[in-house]
Amino acid sequence: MDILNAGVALLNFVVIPAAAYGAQLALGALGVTLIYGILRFSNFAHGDTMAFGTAICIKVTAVLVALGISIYPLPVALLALPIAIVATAALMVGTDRLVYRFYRRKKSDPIIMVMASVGVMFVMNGLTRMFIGVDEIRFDDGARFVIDVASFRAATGLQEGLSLRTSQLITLVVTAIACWLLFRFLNRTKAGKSMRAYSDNEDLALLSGIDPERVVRLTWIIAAALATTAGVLYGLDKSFKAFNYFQILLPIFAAAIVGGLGNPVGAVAGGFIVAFSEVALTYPWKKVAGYLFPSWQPDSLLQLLSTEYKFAVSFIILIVVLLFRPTGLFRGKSF
Amino acid sequence: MTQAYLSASQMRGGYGKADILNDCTITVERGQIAVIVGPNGAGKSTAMKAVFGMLNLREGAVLLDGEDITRLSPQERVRKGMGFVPQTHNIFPSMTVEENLEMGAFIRDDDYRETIAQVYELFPAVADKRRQNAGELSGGQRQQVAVGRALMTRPSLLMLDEPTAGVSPIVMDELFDRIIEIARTGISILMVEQNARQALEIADIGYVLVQGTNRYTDTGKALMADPDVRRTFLGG
Amino acid sequence: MSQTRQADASSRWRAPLVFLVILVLFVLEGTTRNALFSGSWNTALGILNMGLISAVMALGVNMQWGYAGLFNAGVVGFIAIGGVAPVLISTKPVPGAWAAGGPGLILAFAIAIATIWAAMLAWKHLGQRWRGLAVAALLVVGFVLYRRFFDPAVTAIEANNSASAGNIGGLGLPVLLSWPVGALFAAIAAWAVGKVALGLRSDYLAIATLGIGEIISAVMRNEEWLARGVKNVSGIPRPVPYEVDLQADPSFVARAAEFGLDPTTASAIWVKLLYAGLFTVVLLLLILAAQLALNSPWGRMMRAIRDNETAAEAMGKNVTRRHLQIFVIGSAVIGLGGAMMITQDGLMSPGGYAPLRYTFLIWVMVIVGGSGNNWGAVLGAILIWFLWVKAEVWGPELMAGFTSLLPEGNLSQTLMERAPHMRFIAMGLVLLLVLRFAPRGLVPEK
Amino acid sequence: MIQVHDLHKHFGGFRAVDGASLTIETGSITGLIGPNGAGKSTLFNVIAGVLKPTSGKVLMDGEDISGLPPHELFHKGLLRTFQLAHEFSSMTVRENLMMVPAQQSGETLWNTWFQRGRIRAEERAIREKADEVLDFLTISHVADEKAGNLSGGQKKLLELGRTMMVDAKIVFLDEVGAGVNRTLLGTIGDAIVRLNRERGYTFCVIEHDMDFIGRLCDPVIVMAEGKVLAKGSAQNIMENEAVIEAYLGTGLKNKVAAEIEAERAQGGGHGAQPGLGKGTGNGPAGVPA
Amino acid sequence: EDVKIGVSFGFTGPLESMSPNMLKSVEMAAKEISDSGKFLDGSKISIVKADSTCTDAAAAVAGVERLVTSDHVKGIVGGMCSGETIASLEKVGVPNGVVMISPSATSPALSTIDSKGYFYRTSPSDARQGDVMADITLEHGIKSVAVTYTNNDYGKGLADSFVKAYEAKGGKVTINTAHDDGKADYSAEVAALAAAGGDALVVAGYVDQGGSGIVQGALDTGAFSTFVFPDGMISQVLVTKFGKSLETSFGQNPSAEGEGHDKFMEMAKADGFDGSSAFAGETYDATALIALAMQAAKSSDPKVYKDKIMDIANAPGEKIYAGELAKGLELLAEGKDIDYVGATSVELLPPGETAGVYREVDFKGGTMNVVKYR
Ligand SMILES: Nc1ncnc2c1ncn2[C@@H]1O[C@H](COP(=O)(O)OP(=O)(O)OP(=O)(O)O)[C@@H](O)[C@H]1O
Ligand SMILES: Nc1ncnc2c1ncn2[C@@H]1O[C@H](COP(=O)(O)OP(=O)(O)OP(=O)(O)O)[C@@H](O)[C@H]1O
Ligand SMILES: CC(C)C[C@H](N)C(=O)O
Ligand SMILES: [Mg+2]
Ligand SMILES: [Mg+2]
Repeated sequence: MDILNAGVALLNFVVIPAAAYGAQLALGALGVTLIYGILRFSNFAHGDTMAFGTAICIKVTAVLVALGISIYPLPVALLALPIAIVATAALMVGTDRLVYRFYRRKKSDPIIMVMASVGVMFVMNGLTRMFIGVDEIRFDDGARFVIDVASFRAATGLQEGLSLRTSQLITLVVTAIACWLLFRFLNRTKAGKSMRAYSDNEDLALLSGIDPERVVRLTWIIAAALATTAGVLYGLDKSFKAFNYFQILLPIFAAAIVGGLGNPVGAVAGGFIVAFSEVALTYPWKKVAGYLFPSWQPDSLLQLLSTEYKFAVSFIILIVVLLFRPTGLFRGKSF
Repeated sequence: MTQAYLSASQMRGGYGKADILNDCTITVERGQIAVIVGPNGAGKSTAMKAVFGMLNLREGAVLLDGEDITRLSPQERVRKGMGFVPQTHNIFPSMTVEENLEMGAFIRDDDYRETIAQVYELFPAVADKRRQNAGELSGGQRQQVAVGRALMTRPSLLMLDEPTAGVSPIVMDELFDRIIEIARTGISILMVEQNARQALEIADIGYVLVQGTNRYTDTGKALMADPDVRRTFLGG
Repeated sequence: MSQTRQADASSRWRAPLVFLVILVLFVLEGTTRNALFSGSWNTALGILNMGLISAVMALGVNMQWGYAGLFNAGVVGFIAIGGVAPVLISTKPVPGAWAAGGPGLILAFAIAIATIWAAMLAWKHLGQRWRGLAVAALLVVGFVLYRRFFDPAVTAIEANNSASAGNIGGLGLPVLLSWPVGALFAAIAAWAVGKVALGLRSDYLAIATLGIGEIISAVMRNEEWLARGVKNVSGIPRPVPYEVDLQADPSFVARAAEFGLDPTTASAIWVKLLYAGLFTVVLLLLILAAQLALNSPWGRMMRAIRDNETAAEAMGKNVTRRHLQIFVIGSAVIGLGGAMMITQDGLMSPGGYAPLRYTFLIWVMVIVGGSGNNWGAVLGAILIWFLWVKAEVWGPELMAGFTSLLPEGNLSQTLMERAPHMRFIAMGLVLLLVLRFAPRGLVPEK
Repeated sequence: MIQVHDLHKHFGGFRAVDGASLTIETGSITGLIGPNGAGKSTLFNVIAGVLKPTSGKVLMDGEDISGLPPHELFHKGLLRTFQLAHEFSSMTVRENLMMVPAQQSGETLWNTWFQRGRIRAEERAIREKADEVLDFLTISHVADEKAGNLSGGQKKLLELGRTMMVDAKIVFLDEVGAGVNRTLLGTIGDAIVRLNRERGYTFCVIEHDMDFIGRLCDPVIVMAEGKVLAKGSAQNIMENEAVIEAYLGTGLKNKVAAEIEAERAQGGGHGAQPGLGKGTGNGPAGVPA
Repeated sequence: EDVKIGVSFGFTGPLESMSPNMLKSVEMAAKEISDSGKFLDGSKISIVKADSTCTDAAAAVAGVERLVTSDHVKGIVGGMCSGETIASLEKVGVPNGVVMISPSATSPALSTIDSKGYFYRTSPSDARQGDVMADITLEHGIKSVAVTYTNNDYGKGLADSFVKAYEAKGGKVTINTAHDDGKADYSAEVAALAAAGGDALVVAGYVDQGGSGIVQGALDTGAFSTFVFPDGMISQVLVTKFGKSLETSFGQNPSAEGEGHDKFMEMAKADGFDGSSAFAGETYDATALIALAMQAAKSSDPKVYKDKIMDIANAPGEKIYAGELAKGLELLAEGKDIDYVGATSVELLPPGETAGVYREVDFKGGTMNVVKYR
């Protein structure tokens, strides 16, 4: 029984939350990694792209809800998502026209692109807030729980409870589907391969008859789709707040790097590594130890590091990984 | 005489203000092998790039099969049937050998598996590595992949910039044999070579380029026979 | 080829031109009063001073990136470390703090250093099979021992008068001394960081340093014994007189009157001028040293390393050591800037060390200025800082202009309410425009 | 003298160098040939410290140098060129050469501030030296061009030029000839011989141009599939059946041999440079005077 | 005369969602004063804004610098966050002799700064709230708590003073740990708090920042069901967000009962914003104090009116509640003394901060109910 309790406690406080968070990071990191891999720069505007996509999704959701549409127990936002993706993709492609294409044509140093993306970040940051304001917005109108603590306790008679939110489940499922689609696309389809070819050797891609502008457009569209999906899932799970989407950029970058920049598998793995290291390494083992060894009641929390340093922990892991694998776990690129 | 298949005439242009090419003319008939030789830095690669549309020409025109393609972008020229292997950076390093070849067939909609098999037959060393990333290959193996990629296009004009640099003698022989064979099927071939004597040996026409201008133009055999050309450009 | 030549030809005029533009902007800010400029020399000088400090930081980043291609995204961390120096050097000692935990702290740090040293020795000299285990064991034992002394010492120090102190306090020395010390702190940190992370390639190094920057600022926020953490240290001594003292000084008031200024304004301007003088001297010395180094074989070697590490290594250049050298020096300069900033602010508030404001903004300065070019970095820094501050005013003005075109109503009202966010848009637009019209920076590298 | 003992270098499961043992005698110009992918460049990279060996040892004059970083090897007098040119692309061609000499006092920060005079004098000497090398390589007209803008062959020359900036003990040349004009390659060959004779440089040369190998190298080592296949004089090697089958082939021999015969019949007035004028592939190569 | 008053709040940055309502408060007060027609012989108040960003001291100083030296404001409502407030006070306010009244900077450090009489605040120092919170918690029969605080001088100071008081009174703190605002995810924090356990969770954070994230996580995972909320958390938003889940939770925030407060809530409602949002009342009072002091001194010169602030804020005199600024101005014009009560029962203790009246609230029945004042 106590072993079960310990397991449930771990599942409830470590495994499920970290998995959901990891999936959110993974989706974000996929977008970052795709742009890095194919367009060769770290896109600092990605967090704000996520925010923008989510903002659109929220507005559309509001309209749908006003029309009386509901897909309970799923949130209506899922229906609005495709529209938000289209809008965000249009914005991204437009931004590329206005901003990035110029530097690409000039074959500028990647750092110039990075700085341009900082500029885009500032602008989008402002635009999103203009558009939807700075307040926290909840737009999850679906059922909140698949399993909630009280009913779990009642059903099992365990002391520890277990909860699984609908948003967490959706996040995991959608992430899995998105990854599968993306991998298939990149490795099996001609368009996907042409993207990889372009990322490898732009001039040679040209010589093979690949239209670079098409590849770029495709990249932005996919990145926009990933960003919007990631942003909406994150927003459903937590809540929408423009400011937070800038903050999530750092763990996203960390995830993309741990896995190996430019490598989609790495991005996904990286997302989970960052999430699990944040949660698991700062977890106090006192309670679990209490269940496992009832006779031992430790005074201290049995916590490796306090949560103030959780971010530090994930970065330390990152550095250690990089020391042994200088281009990430799954061999990323470095331009 | 009928119009040459490729005719790039009086090309002038370069990378910036200074002109690398000065009144440089290159023509290839259908099914012919044309070879450009010349000292390092003469502008051979530049001329190839100019023909392929990767350089802005200040003067001159490029005609393919009578059609003026001077203003077309490289990828449009690919669709017109031109294939090109650059001198350097001529593979996709993080794609597998097989994917490199597939990329060569990017514009083809038909079944290209047979062509792939032919390429592997030509370069058995590379066939063993088909699942390996091309970036991990040795210098000569890369070169073989690069040529293989261009062959995949099934071009009507194949342009090769030093295809034999770094390949072993046995492979070079194979390669030249193969090039002759290709030319016999009616495909025009334009190549730059530093292994000049072997190349001129099989060339229908040879160009000696010096400082961006045509210095000598003649059949391969004739150039080989010219002692001046031999001494100053072909290494004796 | 000719592109670079063109750049060469125009670059002779680029720097003076940009300088002139900046000068005009500052004069406008100082004299003209309208929707865009404040017409106050006080604000103009205030912006200039922070601009000069940013220029010092940008120089440091430029050394790392522009000379050696090292992507340090942990700038904020080194600024923070440099900022500790004024607190530790110049604030008054906290009575009882040393007695409470000083020896414990020293012992703990000695243990920490000994542990790491022992672990490194073990890693080097033990066989493949055992070293992993041995090092892990050493580290665990060392960590436990370290906490054994560290924790009580910290608790004691933090308990000591926690409302207004709670830290180990300073030495009460002149604050100017803290500038080189700040540089030294940052250099030491950079040395440790560099030893670990410099093997990494560009973007990987960037994210590692980004993490290290975050870790450093997390330490600053959470280790109260050091500099009060989030409780902030205020009232850090100054190298220049206080305005209120000047206002109370009759001879100063008389002087001010000669210039037709009221004592308040005069004192504020005078103090800022003194700061500006100090900062300018530091900046010029740094540029001189940097230029001399850059235009010598040392600079050539660094450029070679930046271009192609493998080849430089094969040509006998010890790339790792050179990277470490420039990383340490660059970080020291950044740390110096951090110390200068805290001295000017008179306040240490670690909650403010946000990567957006420090790391990225400084990077923007370097790139906009023209990486690899010292003058570019300096001019870029002053210009961008000017714009960053003015964007606060210009953004909403822009919005006001826009809404005035709209009919009165809900929309224009909401937009006006959200106008402060135009600050970001304005800043972003300015950045994009500069990058568009000077893609290699305002003053490109030759 | 470089001695390689049972050297292995594996990439994952693939054995790029698979137990190679060989010796490069001091004062020799040793040729290293073999089919594409034989492991020649990999062997170079291991010797030059770019790759760590999986197992085995490299000795230089009896001292174990396996695993030493390249910059230390440089200071021991071991230089190398890269098969794919590694120029410093945003520096001028002259600067590419000037950065090479070791122990420049201007490379110490302190001196750049307080020893300006000494640096200036040193720079003048290094610059002269660099210009000499550029002249020799026929690329002095691009001395102030960015090295990244050079043609493929010019980059190769620059690569070689760097090794001429210092007094080396042993130089590893990885296909300097590929992409270099044959006339110029002849001159380079002369230079190698001169450096070898006059300054006592030891060379180890990878090359696919058998004329070049034949003219310069003794002995020649043949690698195949990561192992040493044969070793001997150039002439022996070219007659070795195994080598012909694995590497040289016979195709061109027939074609070109016929042509050469024809030339001989004509009286061939262009035999000024013996060895280089001979047929490709299997002609016995003369050693230049 | 057009009397300019500066406002320095974090309109962008981590508290950007808190500032708009505070600004509305200022505007409401300013309008009330201007419309009364009695302020300094019919003078009007106009507002000039500066964005302090809340975190970036340098930007805040630059902003306030502009307010003072360029716009020549006569007084400043702000700063908003303690760190930034200290910086602008020391670098601009004191040297230039401009009065700053902060509605929300609550760090105890501000009590000891030598402000030469130029700094006041309408919110109490956090030193006191910890004490009050400890009492309330113990009265609810809660003997052990976990504490989490927002990692800044406010959260840290408050948590520390609470822990000290609570333990002194016999309670047990299982864990006292920070959370950083604006983080992407709080699973780690919730897990740690849950593992440490306790009868209740004290959340010394901001309701629209990490504080809510923590509460959400704790509720979802069933880690805690009872929460103790200090001022940064008490807000209608909390009820909207968590509604019935807070049945057993409680908290307190500085807020006076009575007429003034009710009146302010009404006015805010009429003006279209939520008067109970954090520091809205305090902001109103800060603005009013500046105007009233000017009126009392018959001068808008900060060097003159600064000495009147304590007088008008404290007894003796007629009590002036929120919405009665016209009356206050009139009385002062007549030379009578007033005792400004305002929206938050302002009572200034030396060196110029409110003593702090706190109201205890609970959330029974899915609404926020005031239990009592103390
Ligand atoms: N990083 C790597 N990963 C996997 N295999 C590699 C790697 N580098 C080289 N190889 C393989 O090792 C073998 C030897 O390569 P190497 O470059 O040494 O050949 P080489 O003898 O120099 O050939 P060439 O004459 O074509 O230059 C090749 O088959 C190559 O595919
Ligand atoms: N990207 C470039 N920018 C500027 N100049 C260039 C560029 N590429 C080549 N050049 C210059 O143009 C000239 C001709 O170069 P090109 O590459 O055409 O020579 P090449 O005849 O192919 O020589 P090689 O046999 O060595 O390959 C050279 O002098 C070179 O310096
Ligand atoms: C706006 C407030 C919540 C600020 C907080 N009281 C502080 O002192 O920083
Ligand atoms: Mg070429
Ligand atoms: Mg090789």
